[in-house]
Amino acid sequence: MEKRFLAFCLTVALVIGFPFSAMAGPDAIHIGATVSQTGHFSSEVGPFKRLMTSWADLVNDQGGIMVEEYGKKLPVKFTIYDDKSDQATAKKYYERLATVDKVDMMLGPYSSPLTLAASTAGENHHIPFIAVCANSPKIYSRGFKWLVGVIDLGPRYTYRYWEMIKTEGKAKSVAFVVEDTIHPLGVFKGSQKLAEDAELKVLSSDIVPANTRDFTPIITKLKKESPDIVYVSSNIPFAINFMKQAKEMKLNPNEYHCIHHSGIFKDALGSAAEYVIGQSYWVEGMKLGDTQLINDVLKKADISEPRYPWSPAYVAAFQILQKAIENAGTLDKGKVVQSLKNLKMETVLGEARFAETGYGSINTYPSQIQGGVYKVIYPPDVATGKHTYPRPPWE
Amino acid sequence: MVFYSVFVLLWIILAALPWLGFSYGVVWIFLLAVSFTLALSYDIVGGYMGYMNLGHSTFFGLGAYTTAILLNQGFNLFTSLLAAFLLAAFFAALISYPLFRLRGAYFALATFGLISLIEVLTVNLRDLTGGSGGISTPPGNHMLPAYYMVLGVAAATMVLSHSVARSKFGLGLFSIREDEEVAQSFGVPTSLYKGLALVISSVPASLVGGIYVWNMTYVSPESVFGLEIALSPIIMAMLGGTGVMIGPLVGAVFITLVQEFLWTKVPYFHLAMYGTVLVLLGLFMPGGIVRTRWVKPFIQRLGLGEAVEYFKNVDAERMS
Amino acid sequence: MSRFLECRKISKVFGGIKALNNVSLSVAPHSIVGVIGPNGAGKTTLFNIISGSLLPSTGEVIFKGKRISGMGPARVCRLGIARTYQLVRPFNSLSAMENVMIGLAFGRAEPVARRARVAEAFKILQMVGLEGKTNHAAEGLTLVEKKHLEIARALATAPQILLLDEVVSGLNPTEITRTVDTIKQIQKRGITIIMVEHILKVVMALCERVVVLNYGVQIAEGTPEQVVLDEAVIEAYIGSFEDAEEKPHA
Amino acid sequence: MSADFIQLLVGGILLGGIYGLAAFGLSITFGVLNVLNLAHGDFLMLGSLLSYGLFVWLGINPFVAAILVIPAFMVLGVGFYLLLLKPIADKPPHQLLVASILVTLGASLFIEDITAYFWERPVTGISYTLPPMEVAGVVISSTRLLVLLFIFALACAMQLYLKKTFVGKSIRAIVQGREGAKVVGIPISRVSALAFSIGMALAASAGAFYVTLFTVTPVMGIPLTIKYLCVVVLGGLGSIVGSVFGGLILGVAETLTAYYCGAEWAPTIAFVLLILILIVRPEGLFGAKK
Repeated sequence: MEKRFLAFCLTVALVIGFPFSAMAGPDAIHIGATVSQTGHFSSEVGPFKRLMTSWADLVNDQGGIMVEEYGKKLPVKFTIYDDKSDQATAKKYYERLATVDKVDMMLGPYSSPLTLAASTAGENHHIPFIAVCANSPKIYSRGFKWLVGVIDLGPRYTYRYWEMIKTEGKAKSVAFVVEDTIHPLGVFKGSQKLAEDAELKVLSSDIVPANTRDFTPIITKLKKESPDIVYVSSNIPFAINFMKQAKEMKLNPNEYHCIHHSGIFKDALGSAAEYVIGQSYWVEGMKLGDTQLINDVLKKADISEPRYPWSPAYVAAFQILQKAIENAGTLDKGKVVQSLKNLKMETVLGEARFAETGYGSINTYPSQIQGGVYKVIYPPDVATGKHTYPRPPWE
Repeated sequence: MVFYSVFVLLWIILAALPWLGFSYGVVWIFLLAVSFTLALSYDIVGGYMGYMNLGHSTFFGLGAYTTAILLNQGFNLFTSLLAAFLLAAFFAALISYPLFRLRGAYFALATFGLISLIEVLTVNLRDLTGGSGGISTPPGNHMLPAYYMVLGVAAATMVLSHSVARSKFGLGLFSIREDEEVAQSFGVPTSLYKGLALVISSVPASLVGGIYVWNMTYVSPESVFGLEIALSPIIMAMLGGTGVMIGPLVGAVFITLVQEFLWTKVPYFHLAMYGTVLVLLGLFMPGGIVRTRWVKPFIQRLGLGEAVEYFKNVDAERMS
Repeated sequence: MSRFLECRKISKVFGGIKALNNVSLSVAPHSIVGVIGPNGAGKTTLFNIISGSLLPSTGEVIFKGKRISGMGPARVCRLGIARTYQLVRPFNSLSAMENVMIGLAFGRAEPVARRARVAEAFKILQMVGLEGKTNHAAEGLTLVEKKHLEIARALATAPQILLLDEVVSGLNPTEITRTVDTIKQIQKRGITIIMVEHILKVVMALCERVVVLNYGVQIAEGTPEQVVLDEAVIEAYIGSFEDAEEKPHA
Repeated sequence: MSADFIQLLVGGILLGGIYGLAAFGLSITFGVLNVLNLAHGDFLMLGSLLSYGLFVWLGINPFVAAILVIPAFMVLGVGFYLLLLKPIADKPPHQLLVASILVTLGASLFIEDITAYFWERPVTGISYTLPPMEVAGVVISSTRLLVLLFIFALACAMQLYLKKTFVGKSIRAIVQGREGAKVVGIPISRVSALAFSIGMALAASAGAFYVTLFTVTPVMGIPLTIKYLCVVVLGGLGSIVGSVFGGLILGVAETLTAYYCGAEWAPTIAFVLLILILIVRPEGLFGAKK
């Protein structure tokens, strides 16, 4: 009996061990990533595996990425797992990417919590790790040497909006409604300071649990305070419920700012979404230089920007990745990460460079929904529309 | 004894794993051992005593948070873990009074509510816990020591569970599961035993919670109080078979194997498949895998079956 | 002088209904006492009060000079009063052996040492004729086996008094004969037995003294022969019989 | 009382109505089958999506849709009962508890996953709002008021059904005690099927109202189910009055807590009430003592 059990154990060990023997060939640039295909982030990045493979296809159609050391272009190959929107799973798969798939570089998972867990794999196994949609300052305060992030820190997420408010000087007071999750909370912390810098009076800041659906108490309070700006720092479902009830209860500030106001927001609210300001990385027709690549990748991947407004940030990440390898001229991981740190380039979303601790420079622009269309309203050199302030009140 | 020799053997193999080049296997076994320990410690209350404690992950979360907070205060790992399990055990003792006034579905419901309550508290006590953003602990590569520690805790939990099942205390727990009133009138100190069982089951859960966060270097309310971590150990225990020590092991290995080898092939419908398995389990196999016709004889011959079978061996020895 | 077991003027009220009214009962050591009476006479209530599961509304139970009412079932059990249930309640998914071991481990004032438990449990199972079923789960046993298992579980607590609640109801004549033999065996070991019973034949065969209850009132007491001739008893039994005839769906 | 307080009270009551309706469906199934149906919230979600479809694609008013979903979900409910719950209905209590949690949790995961895949919208909300009313400085959302009126009408109809019809009485008898009901010859299985389908239909109907007020996501089921279970325990099993009052109490308590103690404490109130009621009066405010 014991022999049979031993045999069983060995079989299990072999079965577990078997897939680890595969090796990446030297004839491709091997990039590892996870995507939240299932779990609660799936609604935000579910189909993004297509985004990655589509870009790889586009690059490979032109022969791949030039690597000087080998004197030829190498094709890009992705290995992508589903992290189920779960930290432990994400960490597990990044460990796998590092030890079994032996990737050359890693693209980060979606969101700060997953990135916090996953980025340790890059650090421990010395593999360049590019965080994409993750901007919590916590990620960059740990002294990681193998980590860079594409986008700017969360607290600076809406700095261009506050710049605009300061320049215009019309609004005098603001009230914050904040969803108690990591990203909206980070954005709020920065915005609070930026609002004070813009000489606005902060009337109140309500930090509200993530699953809150009924806002009667908060709206009752806001009506009493009547701020100029109601600033909703939250994810989309939260903002939809808030705006809907604000309209039902006739809360009429001069301006609504909902940091995320993508296509779903607009569809679910209809006329209540008019004149709401939010943040966009990119809108059609923006004067940002050559943004053709965004259109190409999104079209090939069959992903629509208004539905997934953070998708352009991934395109920028791809460009950064490509440029870093081209500049390094080798797949040597130490040199690639050095070239990443020294990088300074023009991407589809403007200039990209990295701070000492690793976070990036790409940031969002304030955009207002006007007649159902997203108009970037600041700064003037890239704007596609004009800021309407105050918004016409609801009857 | 067959029982000990089999497991010592298995543990030697597992301990050798990192030195045989299975570095991903280490990550994999680490997570498996965490789930398994949770499932096994759940089973002391859920399987042996028959109180379905859907809030078992509360102890895991408490252990994780206590450890994270103390590590950030500069305490070493062992002090932090010690504090973690003492706190969890104290908490278990504290809540056992109101909780065990309830039985059956009410108990299950109240314990499920307990997780949400603790989660909200964790989110709201921002100064202590870092709020919804969670806390990062001092970074570092702790994979290997964490692996050995979890293996150790898992082994200790198995020994614990095994000796509980064979003890007077275990007999008392079984009788509570079967008929609490009769048990009480035969002198089983039911209130004491119920509280004790909850405290005992909280210790391994809080310890693996602490080791988990040390290795993960980051903890957020959702990662330790979420639905997944609450339900999957219970599902593992039930799939394998509750009330039998080998059950949670079979369940944990089965589910993690399926996740690893089946789900990487099929990108969608994982939860749907999971759900289907649960439904089939509930309808046709409430005893779990180890009680099915094909598996039971094998398990019994290894001497790993239920306590019921245990006495058969004893009898045979005595009477022959 | 206080007897071995004495119930003094026990009454029990359930929501305005008197289940027991001023019942007194005294039991000598090593005797077999029967408690009989029609349905709803309060027999099981009396058992629940003696075994400590229920508190009497008034009155008290004295065992060897000690007041035991109010102690709770666990302490009463340890003092030496064990019981079986009218509707059998063995620990279903546990084996016969484990059922008995729970009695051994928890029900005694001085628990049996761990090592001796299995042998002791086996001896007790032998006494009730279940030595062949030690490892069978209780839920798989037949009714008579379950009843015997309950007796064994009660015996495991080393009782001085054994309360048997309708232990032969639902059994066929052969099984009844076997059970009666078992009970005689138990009495021979010096254990006092109080039994609630419906089947008069069994009571006549076993009991030295019989107490008759009707609607919670003690209407007769004496030897079986005396009691069956008592007018009030005949009245009670026939009366209840007639009631049953008149109101079949009551 | 200040205008604010009245505003909050009104808001809480308008919110509580929907808790009550959804909870009552759960209460019936829990009472009749002794099964904690963890998939209840998912039926609410499906009802919401169906009503969304009727509104967006066929232009049917959500209040009409709330009636239209009832027959569809009664059929679904009977199917669910026959397929998944009937086979386990006669198990002994401990096994029933385990089996029912496995089955309904499995069903819940299954429904959520399949829905999330085929219903590609992560967030569903309809842009249906009626102009608000203002009475003495208190703004009342007309949509919510109408929802509350509809719910009261439905609750009254249900109450009549339970009190007057044979099936209704049978359902109440089973809630009181399954064994007793069996003895008097109630066809337990058929009545259970019907009760379950009524529970489902009420959930779906509550879902149709829900989507007019809040956004819906395919994975919202289990947290909602837990909240409604709190309402059920608060009100008492199988009692429609209890469920409605339990819902109103929770709605008002949440609103007041959010205003006076801060919004972050609102989610705790359901559990605090739950634990309190379980300790003080386990059978619920309107439940019968067993």
